[in-house]
Amino acid sequence: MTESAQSTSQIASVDREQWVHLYEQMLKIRVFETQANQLYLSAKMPGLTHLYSGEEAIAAGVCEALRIDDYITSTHRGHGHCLAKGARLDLMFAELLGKEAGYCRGKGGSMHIADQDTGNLGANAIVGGSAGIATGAAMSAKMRGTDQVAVCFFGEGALGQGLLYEVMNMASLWKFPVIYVCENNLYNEYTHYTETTAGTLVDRAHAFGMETAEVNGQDVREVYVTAMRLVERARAGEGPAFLVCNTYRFFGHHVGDINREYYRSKEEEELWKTERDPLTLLAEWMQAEGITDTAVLDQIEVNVKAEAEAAVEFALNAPYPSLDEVDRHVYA
Amino acid sequence: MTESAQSTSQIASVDREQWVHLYEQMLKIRVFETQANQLYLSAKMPGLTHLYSGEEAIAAGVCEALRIDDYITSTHRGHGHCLAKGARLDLMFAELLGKEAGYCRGKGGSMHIADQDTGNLGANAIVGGSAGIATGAAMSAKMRGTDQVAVCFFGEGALGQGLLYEVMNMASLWKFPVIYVCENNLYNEYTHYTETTAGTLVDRAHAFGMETAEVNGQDVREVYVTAMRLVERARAGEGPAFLVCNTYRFFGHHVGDINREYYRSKEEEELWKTERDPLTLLAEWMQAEGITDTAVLDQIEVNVKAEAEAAVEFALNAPYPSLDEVDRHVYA
Amino acid sequence: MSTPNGTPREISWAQAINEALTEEMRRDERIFIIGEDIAEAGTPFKVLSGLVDEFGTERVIDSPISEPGITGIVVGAAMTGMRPVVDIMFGDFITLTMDQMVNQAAKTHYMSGGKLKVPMVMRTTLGATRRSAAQHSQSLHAWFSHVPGLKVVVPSNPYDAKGLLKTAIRDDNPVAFFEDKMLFQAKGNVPEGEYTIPFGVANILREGSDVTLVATSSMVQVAEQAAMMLEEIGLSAEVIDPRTMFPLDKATLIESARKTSRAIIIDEGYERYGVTAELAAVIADGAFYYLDAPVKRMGAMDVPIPFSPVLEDLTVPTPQTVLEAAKTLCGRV
Amino acid sequence: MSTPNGTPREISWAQAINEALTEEMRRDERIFIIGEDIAEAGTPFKVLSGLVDEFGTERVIDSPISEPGITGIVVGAAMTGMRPVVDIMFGDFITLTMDQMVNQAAKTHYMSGGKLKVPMVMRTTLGATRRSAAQHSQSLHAWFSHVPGLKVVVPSNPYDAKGLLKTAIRDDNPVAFFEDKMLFQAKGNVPEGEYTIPFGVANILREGSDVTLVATSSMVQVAEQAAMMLEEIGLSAEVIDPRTMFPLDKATLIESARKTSRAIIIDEGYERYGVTAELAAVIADGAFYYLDAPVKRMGAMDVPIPFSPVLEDLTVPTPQTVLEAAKTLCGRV
Ligand SMILES: Cc1ncc(C[n+]2csc(CCOP(=O)(O)OP(=O)(O)O)c2C)c(N)n1
Ligand SMILES: Cc1ncc(C[n+]2csc(CCOP(=O)(O)OP(=O)(O)O)c2C)c(N)n1
Ligand SMILES: [Mg+2]
Ligand SMILES: [Mg+2]
Repeated sequence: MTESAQSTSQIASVDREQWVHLYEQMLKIRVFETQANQLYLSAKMPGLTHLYSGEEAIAAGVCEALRIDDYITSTHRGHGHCLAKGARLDLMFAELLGKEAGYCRGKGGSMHIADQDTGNLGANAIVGGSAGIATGAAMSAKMRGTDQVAVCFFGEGALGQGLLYEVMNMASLWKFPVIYVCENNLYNEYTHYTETTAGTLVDRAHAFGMETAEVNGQDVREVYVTAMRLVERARAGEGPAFLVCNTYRFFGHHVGDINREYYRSKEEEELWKTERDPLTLLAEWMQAEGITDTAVLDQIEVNVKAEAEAAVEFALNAPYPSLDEVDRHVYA
Repeated sequence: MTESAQSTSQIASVDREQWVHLYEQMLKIRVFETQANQLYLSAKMPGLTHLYSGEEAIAAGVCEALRIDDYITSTHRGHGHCLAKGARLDLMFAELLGKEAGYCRGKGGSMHIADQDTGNLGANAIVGGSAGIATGAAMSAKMRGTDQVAVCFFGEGALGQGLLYEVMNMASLWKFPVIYVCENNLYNEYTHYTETTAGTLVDRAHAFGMETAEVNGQDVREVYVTAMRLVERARAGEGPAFLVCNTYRFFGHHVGDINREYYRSKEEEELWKTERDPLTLLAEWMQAEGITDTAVLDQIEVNVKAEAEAAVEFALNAPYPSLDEVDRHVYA
Repeated sequence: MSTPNGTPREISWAQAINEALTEEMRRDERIFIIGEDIAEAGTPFKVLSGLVDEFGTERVIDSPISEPGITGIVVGAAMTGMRPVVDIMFGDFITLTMDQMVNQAAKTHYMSGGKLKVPMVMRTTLGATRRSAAQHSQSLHAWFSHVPGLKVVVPSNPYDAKGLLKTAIRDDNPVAFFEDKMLFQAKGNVPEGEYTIPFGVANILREGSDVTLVATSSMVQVAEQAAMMLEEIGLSAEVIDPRTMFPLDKATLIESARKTSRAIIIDEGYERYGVTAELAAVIADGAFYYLDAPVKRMGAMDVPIPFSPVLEDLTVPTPQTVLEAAKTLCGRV
Repeated sequence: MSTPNGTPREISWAQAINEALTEEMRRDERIFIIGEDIAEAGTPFKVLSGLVDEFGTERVIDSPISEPGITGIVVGAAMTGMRPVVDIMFGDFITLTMDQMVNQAAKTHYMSGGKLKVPMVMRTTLGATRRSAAQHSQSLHAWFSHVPGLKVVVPSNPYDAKGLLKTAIRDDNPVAFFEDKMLFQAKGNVPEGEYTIPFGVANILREGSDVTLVATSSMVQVAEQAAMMLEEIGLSAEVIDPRTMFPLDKATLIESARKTSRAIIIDEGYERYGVTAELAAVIADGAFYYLDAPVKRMGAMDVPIPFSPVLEDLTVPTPQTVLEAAKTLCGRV
């Protein structure tokens, strides 16, 4: 069976409630990012941040296939992964603003959010830098005899980093329960990935005899059922997998990347936003299938927006860390 | 055509003289290594050294396909590459003994012999460490518009190093004239490569859409004609290639590795030495084909041994560097 | 050292670097530059904007995100007749290049008995306070400074950046060139026309008699501001910028400390086992019999750089903290 | 610190390390060790021989030649409930692990606001004179010592090696443990039974009154031999081994220098921007008003380590060169 034929049969078997939940998860990310951008534009957020808008189906679809005690590692574009794994909006915004109430007491910021309680071992500002951590977490799960699985999220740019190949070799050799999820949004910052990448993405993992799959990363249904299959394999001790999700970021590389025409056209952006928005795609399908209706979706939107606004409010009002925090937590 | 069918037709087209020359090259390496081992055993050589005996067909076959101005990079097991590329026995022995007459004024030693005049950019004691250098030399050849080719020799253990994948990606992407020659002698030091290597060796290069070939590294005929083909491709601007040569080292990992039974059996060693000695294989074939006879081969042996003995003598008598050499050549 | 003869102008650090590269690439076609997002994007900091228009993508090369790989390739290219510059976007990523820089680039000349050369430059950054958190804010120049075979440059203003970069490119050795990412837009006087600045010659920015402030890179401005504040309270500070960590102009540092009898070293690297230790040790040794007080070290606080602005600002020396240290050293408390 | 109560014995450094690991792995099943050729081969130095027999290949793991990869994996394992040890065969290869050690292991606890921990140990080597040339002879412990979040251990004898390794394994932070490859076969008194040695406590190996010799790792023996030679000419040297570069027992070093009024720092890392700089700066500051002479630094010569024995031997401090330095410092010339 091809990946998509396989998907179609599996999609039918998923609970209706779950699609609605996935919609809510994706919307939560979308709304979070819109607020984050707003905070930047109104100069309330220190530094820069990398928005995940457009790629929501990947984080949501993959994390839906995970248990709360499964691990993920994330990237500089990490809000989506963090939220999809179960983090709270308020503590995330607080972290983005450098407040003590944030997930990392304000010390990590957007690029380093970690949340042990939901198995998020941390966003990482070194491209590819978390490949070892995710692989090690999977090794640890195997050694401790739990049936936890680890997911390593990364952009296609991380295929430039040798570390990834080193750890994929070991994961494959020793059958670690780890899924490498490559989010191919076409760009390494401001450079198209075809200018930096020889061969095909999936062949990079075939090199290690690893199970691979490639999906439309805008279609959460495909992402979810494929992730389910790979996660179950891994959990059953059948080894790691490499999942390529083809996607697109709707905004710039970071919030300050406004004039983008020198590296990608307005038309390309428009095409993806209008034709391939993961939220629209899922909403339309759910309505066509009679899974849900506008009223339900609207209510979800109202709720999520309210939650996000309250969360921003909380974060804005939260105090900065006390100054003696500066040299605390250097050592455990 | 399969690799070996292709080889057979090409072998026929090679000059008879060239086979004899290849025999002499391989013998030179063999005799050099025997002497090096002797120098170690008689405590005349400082440190340890890694013998190439058994793998001669690879260095000889590949370097025979190169011009003197082509580049090679080599490894900790580098004497064979160095000699095959055209280095002199006497200056090499002098380097192994830390004498000022050595190729590197005694500063490099066995693991760092370099000889600019024959295009040898250096042995390297960091496993995989020269992958960038060879790739950069190929890039440089391309940029300077020469038609030089670079060859990167490495053991199968170097497939553990991420750097190799990073540079193979770029070489493939930008069509650099570089050949990655993987000498698979089955062992990473004291560990069988199947215990450290997932998937197949050639697939590691397929991942980057690279031309690949796999040959019997004990058969210099196969090595040579395959190398010729890949070198010609690269020289013609058709891009890099990855060549796996299956081989075996007759001695230990280094001269001090005497008791080896805990990681490989005496039977295995015997099999390779008696059935798969590249010198014997070539000599027998040449005699069967009437290319040469025992008298010629014996004479070659006499000559090579005499040259090697004189070279050792030279090196033993050569002076050590003067002490003020110690802080010279830190900066150019 | 060639001296400038052009008319004075104010340009930014970014422009000065851009000019240095442009002039050098025009002069010598063996020079190329490789790095991530450096061609059309001209780096995320826009420092190299326009370079690709003149020299094309053959000489201004966008690379994969492969710091070890591009550094390794550059070493090989340099050994075989090219004079490459590799752009490492953030100084925090030199962690990935240590093997190629230290075990390969730095040692090749020596290990080959002087036969092979590695004329390459690594451009990278240092400096905090950009709210970029722990993996994008480090100043790791002490590591390369520790390694025989490497030269290390830490310019503090656009004029020096241009002249030192030209010297770096013309040097036959591997040179690491660290630029403070917070200074890219800072303006300075950079006359038109050709000039270079030799390595190993410290710059005395301000003469003084009570205390010597030795400051590097981003910290030079801080020291200068502290010196002005000190002047207001009647203390005369000498401000010295070593410009290069290696070769190091020990003589100038020592001579100044002998004269003023007090010295403070200010550097944005972590304080412990960092640049301040070497400079303090050199001065404490060379000016031993002249010092009236221990040499004071001020580096970045020994913590991973925190994201939160209120915390990050505490980790770096400021004019105020330097002022306080100088006052204490001079017995003004 | 727990103290030993077993009977005294002489065993080698290799055995001491082997024992420490064996005892710890028996005590805590979360501990495993991974590295190249460590299982059946027991490392090229045979230090881990036999470990795999007791603990199996599940806990004594032969890895591919992937220093960045195994270090990264160990960081992830440590964050999720294991207590791994990673074996990096030669200290020169830490170049390949800098990103995982410095940007990941060292910063995780801080960046996560204290939530995540990375209890891991990296075992590796330092030291020259093995005729192994420039890429197998370096002592690069200064780099890790520069990095907040890491602890750095440099034992000098089998007793300390065992006690400090046990402390390292029990520590909740990433610890780099550097062993002198020339000392693996050296014997020392190591009583049977359980003991640990706390970090940050220097060991005064010999009391003296004329000069303080602060020596690390491989250089402790050298300092002790120099001290004996000094004794013969009537000079009394105090020999101190800091044992850990971080945490550093500054108080003991300073106190000793205050007492003797002269100090020499001896370390096998490159001298410039190395460990000797930090220790000299700490002493020059803390003992400023007590010193009769500048603090003297003796590191490895600032050259890539040459292969030729006649040259290599010149690059490292020896009892003789320390003796000469001490005599000069004490005015005995
Ligand atoms: C090792 C390293 N090199 C460079 C960077 C700078 N950088 C940050 S994001 C990025 C592009 C990453 O592209 P990709 O992996 O495709 O992720 P995306 O941003 O597209 O999600 C780069 C080059 C970095 N953070 N780390
Ligand atoms: C980066 C690095 N890691 C480890 C070593 C130690 N080492 C030297 S040779 C070797 C095995 C190399 O195996 P392979 O590449 O197959 O080459 P072979 O010795 O079999 O020719 C190892 C692990 C090293 N020199 N460099
Ligand atoms: Mg991308
Ligand atoms: Mg091998």
